[in-house]
Amino acid sequence: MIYYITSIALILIGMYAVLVKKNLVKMIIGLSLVDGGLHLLFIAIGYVDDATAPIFSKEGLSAAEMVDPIPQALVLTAIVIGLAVTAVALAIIIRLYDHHKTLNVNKIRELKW
Amino acid sequence: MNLNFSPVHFIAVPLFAAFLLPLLGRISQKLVTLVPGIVLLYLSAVALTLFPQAYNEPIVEIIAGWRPPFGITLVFGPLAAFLVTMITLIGFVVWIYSYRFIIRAPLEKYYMLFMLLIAGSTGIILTGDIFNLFVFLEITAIAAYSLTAFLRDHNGAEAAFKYLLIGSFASAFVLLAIIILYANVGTLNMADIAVRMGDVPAKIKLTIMILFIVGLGIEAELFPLNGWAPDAYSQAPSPIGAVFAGIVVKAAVYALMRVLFTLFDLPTSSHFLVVMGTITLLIAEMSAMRQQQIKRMLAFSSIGQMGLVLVAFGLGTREGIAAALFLMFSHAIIKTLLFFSAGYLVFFSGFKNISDLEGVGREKPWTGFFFSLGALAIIGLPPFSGFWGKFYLLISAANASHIFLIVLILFSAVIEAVYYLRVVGRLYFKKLHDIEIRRTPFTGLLAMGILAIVTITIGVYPDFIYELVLPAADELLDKAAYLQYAMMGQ
Amino acid sequence: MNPNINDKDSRKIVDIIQSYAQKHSLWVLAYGTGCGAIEIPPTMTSRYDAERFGITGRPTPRMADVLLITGYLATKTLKRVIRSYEQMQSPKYVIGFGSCTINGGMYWDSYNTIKSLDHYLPVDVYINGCMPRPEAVISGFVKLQEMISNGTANGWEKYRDNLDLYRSQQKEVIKNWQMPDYNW
Amino acid sequence: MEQLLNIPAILAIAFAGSILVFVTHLVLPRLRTAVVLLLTLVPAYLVWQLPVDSPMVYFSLGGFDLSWGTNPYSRLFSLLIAGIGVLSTIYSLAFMKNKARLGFFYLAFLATIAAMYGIVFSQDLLSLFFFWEIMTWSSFLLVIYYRFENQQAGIRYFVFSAVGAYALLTAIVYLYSFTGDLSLAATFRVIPQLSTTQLSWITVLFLLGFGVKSALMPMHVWAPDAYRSAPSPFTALFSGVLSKMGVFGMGLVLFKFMGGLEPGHIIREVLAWMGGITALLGTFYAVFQTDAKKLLAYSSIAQLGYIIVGLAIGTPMSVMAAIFLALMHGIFKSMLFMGVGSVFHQTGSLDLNELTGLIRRMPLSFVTVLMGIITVAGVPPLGGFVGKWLLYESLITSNHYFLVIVLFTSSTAAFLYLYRLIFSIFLGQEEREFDHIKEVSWVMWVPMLILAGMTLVTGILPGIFFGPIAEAMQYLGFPQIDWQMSVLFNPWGNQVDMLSVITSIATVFLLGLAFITWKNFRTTRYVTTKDIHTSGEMPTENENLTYAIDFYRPFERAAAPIFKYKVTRMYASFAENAEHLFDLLRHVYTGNAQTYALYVVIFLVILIVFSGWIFGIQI
Amino acid sequence: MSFDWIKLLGFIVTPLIASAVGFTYMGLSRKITARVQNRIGPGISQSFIDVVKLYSKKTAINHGLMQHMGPVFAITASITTLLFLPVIKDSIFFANFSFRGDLIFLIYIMVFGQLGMALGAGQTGNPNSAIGVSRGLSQMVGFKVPYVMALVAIMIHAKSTNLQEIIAVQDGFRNWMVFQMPLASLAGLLAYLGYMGYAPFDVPFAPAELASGPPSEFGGKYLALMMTSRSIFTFAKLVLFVDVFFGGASNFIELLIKTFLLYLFALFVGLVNPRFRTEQSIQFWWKWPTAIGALALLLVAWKG
Repeated sequence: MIYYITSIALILIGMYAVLVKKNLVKMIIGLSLVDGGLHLLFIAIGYVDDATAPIFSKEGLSAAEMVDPIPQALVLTAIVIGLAVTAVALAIIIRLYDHHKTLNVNKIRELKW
Repeated sequence: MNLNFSPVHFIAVPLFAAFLLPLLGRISQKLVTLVPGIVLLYLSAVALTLFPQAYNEPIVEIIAGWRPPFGITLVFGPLAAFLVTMITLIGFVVWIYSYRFIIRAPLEKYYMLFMLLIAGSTGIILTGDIFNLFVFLEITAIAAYSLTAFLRDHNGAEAAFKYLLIGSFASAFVLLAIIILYANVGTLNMADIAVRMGDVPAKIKLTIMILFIVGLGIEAELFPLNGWAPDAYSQAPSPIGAVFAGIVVKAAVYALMRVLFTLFDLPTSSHFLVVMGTITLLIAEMSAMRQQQIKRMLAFSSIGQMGLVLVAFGLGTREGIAAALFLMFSHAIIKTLLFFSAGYLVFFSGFKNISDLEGVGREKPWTGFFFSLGALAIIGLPPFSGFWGKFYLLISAANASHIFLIVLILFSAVIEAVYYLRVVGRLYFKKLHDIEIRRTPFTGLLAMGILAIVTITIGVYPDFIYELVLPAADELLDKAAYLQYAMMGQ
Repeated sequence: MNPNINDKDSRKIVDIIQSYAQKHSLWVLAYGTGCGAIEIPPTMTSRYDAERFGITGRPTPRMADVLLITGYLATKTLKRVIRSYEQMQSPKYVIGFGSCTINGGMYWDSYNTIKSLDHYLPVDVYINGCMPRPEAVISGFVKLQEMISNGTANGWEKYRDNLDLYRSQQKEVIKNWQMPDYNW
Repeated sequence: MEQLLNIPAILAIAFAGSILVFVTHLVLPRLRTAVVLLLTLVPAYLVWQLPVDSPMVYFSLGGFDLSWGTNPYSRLFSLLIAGIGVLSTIYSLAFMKNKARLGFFYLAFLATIAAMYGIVFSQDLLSLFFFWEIMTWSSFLLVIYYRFENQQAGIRYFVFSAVGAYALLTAIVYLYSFTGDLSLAATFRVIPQLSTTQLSWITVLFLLGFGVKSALMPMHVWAPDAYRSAPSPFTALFSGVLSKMGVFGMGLVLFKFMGGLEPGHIIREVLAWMGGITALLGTFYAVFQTDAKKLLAYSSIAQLGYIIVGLAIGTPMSVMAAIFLALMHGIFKSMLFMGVGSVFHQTGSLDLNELTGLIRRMPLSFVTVLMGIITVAGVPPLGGFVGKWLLYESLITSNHYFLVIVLFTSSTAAFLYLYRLIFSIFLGQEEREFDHIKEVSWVMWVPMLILAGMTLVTGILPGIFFGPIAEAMQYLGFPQIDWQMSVLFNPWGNQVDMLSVITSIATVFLLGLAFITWKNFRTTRYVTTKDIHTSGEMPTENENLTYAIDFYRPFERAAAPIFKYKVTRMYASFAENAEHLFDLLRHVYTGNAQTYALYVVIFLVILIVFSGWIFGIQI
Repeated sequence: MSFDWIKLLGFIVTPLIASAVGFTYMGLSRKITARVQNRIGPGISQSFIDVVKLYSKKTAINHGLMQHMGPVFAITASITTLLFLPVIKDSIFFANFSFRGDLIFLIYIMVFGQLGMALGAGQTGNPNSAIGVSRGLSQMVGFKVPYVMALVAIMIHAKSTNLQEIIAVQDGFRNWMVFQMPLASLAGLLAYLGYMGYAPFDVPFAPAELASGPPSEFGGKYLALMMTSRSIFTFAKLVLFVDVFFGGASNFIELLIKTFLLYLFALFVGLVNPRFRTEQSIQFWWKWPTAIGALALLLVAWKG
């Protein structure tokens, strides 16, 4: 249960950061937190108490004794994607800072209406 | 000659090309510009070859040897065939346009991202696996973020940041939805999920659905989730604006509809999409009315058109979905045409504002002509394809007894007419500003010409497309059949 | 040249009727040139009632038969008078009114009035006096009527036949001649 | 061969023709005139050759069953299109000579004609709408032909047309949701089964759609500027024929669709009154115009008001009057626009305050305009009288007393602007600056005089129109109507014999003319208009004494209270307010990334919180 | 249709009689005006003399074709109007075309001449003529409203647009329209004042300010023809109003009495009134006569 609570808390903290913090980098950190929370949640879903890794490490290991392997595989993918997004985001932030000399999201509002 | 085409090529070939392009860039810039064309031509050929087959008997391709529900499948039914063909063809035309238009430095990056975009979009449409869908969505999105910022100006970066922020939310919600879904049904194959959906508690089902609506709705430009769209459309290079309107959004709408129809049966039971689509339409058209920049106006218009598509889907009838698909097709063609010509106009004058385009139409008659033609077409005048899309939509709305809806749609069409004609008027009526008119490559006109011919042809003889969209609509509606073949009979 | 249409020897019934009508219907172009114009209203209104004789005022020369020159004529006015006269339809008559039209009267040595109207327009009847009373005016009209029935009121023919003479005399006093020529 | 040369062939030739002309202009400009002439004459000839009931052509397009065919009603209008189309095309050959972008002009010109053929031949609602829209944008292209000054007019025209067309479209799809079939025949079959409310809605929508094209008040706002802006040959077609398409549709709607709408139904009455007010106000506005074409445009609006009144009343006689007036209006308004267009062609001006005294310079144009204004005024013996007479008599005999007064006032006031038109252009003082003006070439005056001749012929022998109209009305569902070649009847049994009228008029006129010419023939002096009575003063060469500016000032003062309210201003304020509203709404897009993210979250929360309400049922 | 010689004679004689009566009335009006102004005045035949004099003019001025044709238009309209009017009830001689004497046709044919005159006046290029025409046409819009209201009310009441039938309805003194339909008749007679063009509605022809307005450039034969036309037209108008409101006339004497009384009415109203400005007269007609006419129409409509 703690996993769920933690992950959801992470997600909410991340969202808070995105919605409230004015600093672009902090917002991106928030996004990463959301991602992290999600990944944790995903893992937690596949987690089975007292089960082993989903590898046929010993003979006669039944599927029920292993944690669900699929979330783990998927989370791996998701982490990669999250990373890529973060990288792109940071690149864009650098570009933005070059032009605006600020990281305040409220001041970067040339495109509107 | 049995080339043994397979739907996998739609994803694999562009993906491969995307990785190859930076390497090729070391060898020759010429090669970099040519290869995507060849790839897209090849994909178009594949699509056209597989087309009849898909309409006869949907092709289900298994990746990595696992049969569904465990393995990842590619489902190439009529709907997918229709959309993929559309995407590849539009992609090809975009390439023709880009061929001489995008000549700035990081060519290989541009084409790499473009290829990724194609791969992601076709992937979204083809995949039968929900997590795969998420992955392709992300591929598309990342490519799109980067392309938005492709022009090295600060506005591009700003738009890209907005897109990225909202897009990340989208992916987070989609991922969350997938997580909850997986926790409840324990499978990722969409057909399998659909089968097992009955066991899931209603509350959870609803939550999942809402998460999907929000997540995919962001990409599908549903109001109020579409704040990124006008910025991204207007700041990306013109061909990419066309790609967004013609390809990316279409794929996202497909994903939304696939989820909603196959997993949840929403549109047949609720007017949610109709209402949201109408709101999207109206707000977008009203905003477009007051825009100063031509591409931003086109972006809002595009949002409005997507609202129309959502309305049509939301009707949930066979005609409605057929109308939606027709609209998607015609919008893809026309909006691409408009973005192309607008891109040229902006390029000529060097300014994005409508007021700076005064008189350009007379200096550049062909581009002006194509823009005007596109404007007339998107307003929905016969004999252009836009008319038929709207007409089908209205007919199906009337059959569903949504008379008020018809009035709203037509009201928005009037607004559309006003702001498009304003631009057309400025193109021709005002005196040319004291600006230097640049020379432009011919290929762009070729691309526009192709699109113009297509829209007129379909406008005069809509049966071409209408006969194709009907089976596609059937596929989306006939869940049982989809489950049957997507599960390969299991 | 032309035979006198109003010849009293002519026995044609049409001519008799025409002459009768012309005699009894005299439409006056009331053109008040000088002080004499003040005598026209009493002549026309209740007290003297010239309409008894078929004499009425008409506002335009196109309709009028009689040009009434009521007093002295400045050269500037003369030009307008000539123009009005030429716009009238034949047969047309000119009545000179008061001594100014006869010999210049009290303006005899003025630098810009004409001395004798007859040099410039063919006057059929002069009414003398300064001013002539309405009775005199009516008497002048009756005289004109008599002349019409006699066929002697042929000033318009004189003007037509001797146009060159009249024109040269007119041009002597009117320096800026800007008028279309009266061609017959 | 007979099968081949039917409606599809006509439409194909007509549409292909427009493109062909465009191509010819690009490739071989020399051949353009020949091609234009050929491609107008051939379809017109084929239309002429069409039998009244040619076999229907059925085909399927876009999943709908469509059909084309002719009937007496459509044949009547197709002949009008063909006639005026050919004449205005011939006229345009000289008028548009040496103008720029002729390919574009003829593309749109011929496409408009072709689309109008399409409209009258359509036997289903979809092709009707399809051609309707083609007609709209091709005519729009011509409205904006002279580019600079006409943007406003063009956009206004287009927007109003779009509103009208969309009303039409709404009606069509609404109807389709009952019938499931777009063909007119099926529609007629289903109509009686609809409830009165539904029927009323459909009727109103249709009338709105058709009313815009026929410039019914208060949807007339586009008309003056659009008519003013288009090149004159097209204005002739525009006002003469294109506006009749609205009338055509109204006739179809009022009598074929809405057979259930008995005479005296509220919709009919309201429509009739709208027509009446259109006639009245259109005329009053026309009186104060200083631009010849704008004056004629308002006149057009007013005349269409008469036609609409006739249609709306719906007694056999009034419908006959309406259709007769529609045909007459096609003839005389084309002719007037051509005449005024000739003046514009020669002098480059349409300003009534500026033009003057052209009668000697352009006698044939003068004759055209003279015949035109006599016809518009409805003075016997020309054709306009027949239509007016039929209309008044039908109104009186069908108890529409006040409508008669309104129309009569309008037609009396029509004298004002008609006189103004002919006086300011042709009469009045002759000006030195117009001394060099010559009459237009024969290519232009021949069509004008043909039309002028038509007005005389229809005045004397209105029966040549009554025959086809009677057939058309039978198609519209009226009983067989008796008619005679030159005698007009009313239901109370009174008659007007046009032959005795023309005998009397011609005799007296010729005798009078002979007398006045013979009398004093040798001694009549021919003078210029400078030789006038101005209290002895001589107008100099540069002095223009023509009374033209504020010609009807006294009337304007008298009628001032009527003009206090302007519908244009109402639309303008509506548009302004709408734009402000739109401006307000687009501030939703604040440009702040965080706000957008907030929207997403709020939207999500709303959906979750109100999920039961939003999605209706549990899934 | 058998050709009737007596009818042909009627065609020729009717206009002659009409112009004779018209000129006599004009002469009488001058005499009466003079008497009212405490003058002796000209003889009754003065109008004849005037017109003969005008015909006997030796020269003429012509500004162009329309001035040439304007008077011809006018006389054409006058004579045609007359020919379609039933001058005397049931008379074959004066019937002419009046068996088809349609009221609406008459209203329109009467305009023909005014239009022709206006065109002729316009051709001359005299600004006074144009001003006169402008005023005249404006006034026409004014008085036509009550005029048509009255006529329509009567047409509906009589259930006919044929003048002969309208006369037939008014058989007997008490059945005259003036008594059957007092309101409509009142409106009609007020409009009639405008139609006749006497004061207070004579601003289009105001001699002092406009130089007699439209005909100011007409002289000689043109003015003569115009005056002839005017005499016929005056008579025709009187006959029309007598036919519509006063039950027509069954013999010539009755016709003369009725028309002359009607003429006197217009004349006396004119003699004791000053002149309205154009907009004043338009607004006058659009107020009271129109209201009365509308009331009449409502009554007729209510009666069914």
